Amino acid sequence: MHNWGVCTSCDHHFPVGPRERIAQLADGGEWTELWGELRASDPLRFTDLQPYVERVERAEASGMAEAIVTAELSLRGVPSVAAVMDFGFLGGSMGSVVGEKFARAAGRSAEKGRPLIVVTASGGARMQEGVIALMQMAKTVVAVENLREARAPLIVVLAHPTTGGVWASFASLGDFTYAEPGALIAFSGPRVIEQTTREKLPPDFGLAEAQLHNGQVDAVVDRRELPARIGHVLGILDRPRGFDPPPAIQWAHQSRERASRAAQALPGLPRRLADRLRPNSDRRAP
Amino acid sequence: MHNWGVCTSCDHHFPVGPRERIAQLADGGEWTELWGELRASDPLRFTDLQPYVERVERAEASGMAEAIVTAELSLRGVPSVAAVMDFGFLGGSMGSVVGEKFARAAGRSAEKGRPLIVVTASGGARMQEGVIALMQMAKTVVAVENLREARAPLIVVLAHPTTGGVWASFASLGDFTYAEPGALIAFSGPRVIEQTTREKLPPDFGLAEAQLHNGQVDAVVDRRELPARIGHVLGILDRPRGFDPPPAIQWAHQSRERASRAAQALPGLPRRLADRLRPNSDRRAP
Amino acid sequence: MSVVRRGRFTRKITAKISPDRSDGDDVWDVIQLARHQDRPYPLDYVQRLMTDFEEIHGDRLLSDDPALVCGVGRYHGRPVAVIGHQKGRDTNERTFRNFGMPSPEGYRKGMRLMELAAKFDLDLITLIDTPGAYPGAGAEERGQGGAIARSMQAMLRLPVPTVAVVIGEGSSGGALALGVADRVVMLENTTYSVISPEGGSAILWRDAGRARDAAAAFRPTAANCYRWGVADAVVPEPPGGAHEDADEAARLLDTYLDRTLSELRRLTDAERRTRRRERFRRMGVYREVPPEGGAAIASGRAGRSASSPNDHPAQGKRDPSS
Amino acid sequence: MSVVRRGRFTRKITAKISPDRSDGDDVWDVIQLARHQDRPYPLDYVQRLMTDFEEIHGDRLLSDDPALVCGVGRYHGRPVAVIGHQKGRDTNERTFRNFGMPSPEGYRKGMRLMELAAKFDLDLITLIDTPGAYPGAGAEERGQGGAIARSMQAMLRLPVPTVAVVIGEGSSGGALALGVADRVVMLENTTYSVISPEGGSAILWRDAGRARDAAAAFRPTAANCYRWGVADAVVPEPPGGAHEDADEAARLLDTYLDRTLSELRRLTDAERRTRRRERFRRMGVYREVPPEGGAAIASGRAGRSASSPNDHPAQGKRDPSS
Ligand SMILES: [Zn+2]
Ligand SMILES: [Zn+2]
Repeated sequence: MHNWGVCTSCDHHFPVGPRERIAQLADGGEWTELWGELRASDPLRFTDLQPYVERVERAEASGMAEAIVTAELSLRGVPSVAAVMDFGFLGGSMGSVVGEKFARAAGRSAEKGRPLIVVTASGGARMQEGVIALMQMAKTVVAVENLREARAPLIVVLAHPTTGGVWASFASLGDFTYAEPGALIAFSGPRVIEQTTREKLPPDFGLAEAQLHNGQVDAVVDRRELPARIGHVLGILDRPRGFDPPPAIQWAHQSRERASRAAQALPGLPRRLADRLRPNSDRRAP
Repeated sequence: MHNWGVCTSCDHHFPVGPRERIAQLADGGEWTELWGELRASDPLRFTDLQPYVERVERAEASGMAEAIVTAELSLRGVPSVAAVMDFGFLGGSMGSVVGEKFARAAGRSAEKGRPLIVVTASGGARMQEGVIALMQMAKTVVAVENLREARAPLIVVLAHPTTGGVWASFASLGDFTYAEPGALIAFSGPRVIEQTTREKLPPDFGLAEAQLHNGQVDAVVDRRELPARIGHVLGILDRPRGFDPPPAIQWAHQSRERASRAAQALPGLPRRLADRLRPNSDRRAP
Repeated sequence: MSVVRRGRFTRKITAKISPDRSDGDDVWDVIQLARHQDRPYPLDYVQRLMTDFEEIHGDRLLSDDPALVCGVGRYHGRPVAVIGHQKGRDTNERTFRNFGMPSPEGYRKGMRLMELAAKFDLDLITLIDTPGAYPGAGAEERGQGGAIARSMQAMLRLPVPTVAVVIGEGSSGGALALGVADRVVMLENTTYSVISPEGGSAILWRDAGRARDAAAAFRPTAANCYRWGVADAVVPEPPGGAHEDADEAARLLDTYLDRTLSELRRLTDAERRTRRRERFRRMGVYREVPPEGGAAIASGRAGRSASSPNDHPAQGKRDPSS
Repeated sequence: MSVVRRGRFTRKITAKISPDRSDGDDVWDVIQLARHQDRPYPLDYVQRLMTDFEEIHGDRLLSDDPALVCGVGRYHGRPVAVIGHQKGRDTNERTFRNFGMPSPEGYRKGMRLMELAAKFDLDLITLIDTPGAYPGAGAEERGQGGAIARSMQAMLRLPVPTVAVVIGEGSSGGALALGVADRVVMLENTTYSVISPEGGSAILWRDAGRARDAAAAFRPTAANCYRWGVADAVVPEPPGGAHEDADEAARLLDTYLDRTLSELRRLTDAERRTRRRERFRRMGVYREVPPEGGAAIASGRAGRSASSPNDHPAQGKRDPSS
């Protein structure tokens, strides 16, 4: 996809399909799909404005298998597992297939001691699977516990939108959590909140930038920088193999001024926040 | 002391000495002091407007040993250890003796599997012992960890005032935390905050009632009700001895209305909060 | 089959549960019963089941949330921890309780109680009855999603026996946050659902007025949740419903709770944690189609797991239609 | 004695440390050096000591606190976790960083990093440089006291090797919240104190202008803290102070840190935790007077504990004057 699905003029992040997304993350664009054979079932024989089975069939007919694609890949040289959601498949809703594929991906990560890279884009639980969809939230949290015990990193990238049961389960539990610019991140969406509480919401309600301010994500990261950023983190967490590599401390024999300026410019320094904070402010939620 | 040191007209809670306090808590007013032989030292040879040794000597001359009294007692039938601070001794400041006696009390609790009942009243760390006083904060947190591993309950009662390093260490770590009405509870006192930030503080800043609202304490409890309240909690936490006592479910064969009203009146229902909360409010810190 | 049976609980759990509440009117009736304003709420059960109870307050972070009642009590001579959604009965209390819709502070208070449960080896009982977590801008800013996720995580990590009881309506992640327990049980006239029928109506029918249709589609009754393996047991209510006789409702729940906690206590901490995780790991119904040009994948997923005697047919099963 | 010596570190720690900085002017000089605005701050050390660094943001509860920098980095080929008070160098950054005075959200972000350190087995390095935790009404309402207490608790529970380094001024509980480590070390021209001299002046002298007198009374220099057993080692700074040569200051710290972390890694998780607790359990100087009519109590408290080779004469000692 042209420019990674980011507008060359205004940097708007357009939706990107899961396979393109994985190709963006994978070294050389090469990756292997896992568990592509899992398909939605219809345990409730559910019908709203149309039968669930027809919704699924139509979505599958367009070439998508389900709302999540799982894969093995190498990211900046680190063998990894990825689980990438697809908002195009029934709004990226989490039903049994999403829960099972996420759990299997986490299991593979735990078993092989490899990082799990997750990209979320979801309207929440798949309502057509009823309470069984709700249970997928708990199932994915079990999977996160498996990762923790195996000491496998969980990197979460929140794409637009990440809401409902996905945000209230594994998407909130990353070791490192990045959000794409402008992504809506919320448990209850703006419409539900306005209808329930008659609150007038601020224009940036729930957006990635506001959620950074709210302490809910580690950084807002441009899509084109994601592989480098994730690769950077994975490189840091990588255990030494065999014996310690030579120290090779990067002694910066530079002037104090240069060194200081360089330090200020380290990745992750939340410069943008500065504008939002009052001098000497004793901050609380806005 | 008359009426437990509480004004019979307006319920104001006057300061109460640690020995009276322990006698109030102890069954039959009987208790045994522990480690009364510990006395302050002067590691820094400290002098401000007068030498530290003279301050200590004058305080000791008035009959007090140190800013904390530790004891063994029985509280509503439960053998317990108590550590009660004395604001009258150098502002209840925490120096080496307070830290050591607290740690020994916790050690006794842990060893015997008995609850530790703590009543705090302190201006913070004892500045005249310098950084060694600061370290007592960490020392008391170690003691709380000992209690946790021994599964010994830590009940904290916050009396007026509980500030500085005491609030920022063991006083914040109780399993159950009660505050006396009107007690000031803060890390930084109002004067320091107003001088540093030029903030105008609300009249109830840091008071027990406000800290209940802030989620920092479990309840504000009248001093005269403390033994019953603490005894109630200890009774609940007490493990069954030998074999299970007969179930004896209190089947309340009362009308639904009565039962419902009775439930509303259970201890701990934070009725007072109701007045502060707006209808349907999505609460945040005031 | 005309009676919901469940292993050793069969004797007690023989209430007049229609096994086929798929009819829309029946489902709607249950929803009304589950929401009946005279139904016992957590403090009503506590009053009847516990000889003592001490509520805790505050998350030690920001506030106290009256929508979640948390405390320790004495149950059959043992100390237990209780967390419940408290809706409030009259207008004042409903407002005070925010209609049983917790804010993040509520779940964080609950996690604080879970720490006490771990320290003091207290069995944990959760009582679920909520239209959902509170949907407010402030709640979102203070991490509602993360609070629910971490509440589930905390329940999974607990070493102690845990039982979740749906006592009214259990809607959405706001309910499930307290539902990741060793045993999940529902009272006879209760519901457990991915969303309230009104919410489902607005979203799926794009029409706030189709709640009955949504209810008939979700079919979130206790009997159905039992059939789907989401509930381990259904506890009968007195004739007419729990609101007709709170004492009897509590007594019926007591029979189940006491026996189940005793049973769970026979396991080790590690066994309980492992089985709890396996229970939720198995949840889901899906198909596995043969990969292109390959053979059907059929190994391993179907049927019961040997490690858990409480396995459900609907858990981890490939759908028969696949 | 003219040189501070410390077991195996003696070789490296032979800087020009006056062992007797009890003179008020000398103490005041150190305080000025510790606060020098050109001193290296945590990110300056990170830049020099780590080959990579990734900062984390936010406490997942409420906000992100720029006064505390938290992140993971690569140090001598291994992953480590770093938490540091970041004061800010120019006016804008100082305001942004709130002068290195953390809010509760800062300590809670730090505890989140500690969870990562435990999960990934990362050595933890804390870099202490603060006038204290932020004294604000909002900070109090959001639990400043509890945040500091729980930060200490979290450090005590960590299984991984932990080293706390005072790199500037370490004042009050706001500093100690990051100081409950396996090893506590101070750079040569730094201070560690129960309160800032200005604060002590206002409280003890009831006069904001007696800061020099307070400094002379607290004597909070590295050399004194070492003597009192509060610091395990003093790391020399370049001639004139760390602000004169940040590279050399980092190199000197590196020598200590690398060796100490290697040494700590040789212990088991349980040994580290036990010794860490014992280290702080022993802190304090007091007298034990004979109980009335009884004999002097003299057993057990004096001298070194056999279980810790890094015991200090001043820890757990009865004062000679008793
Ligand atoms: Zn554009
Ligand atoms: Zn009065």
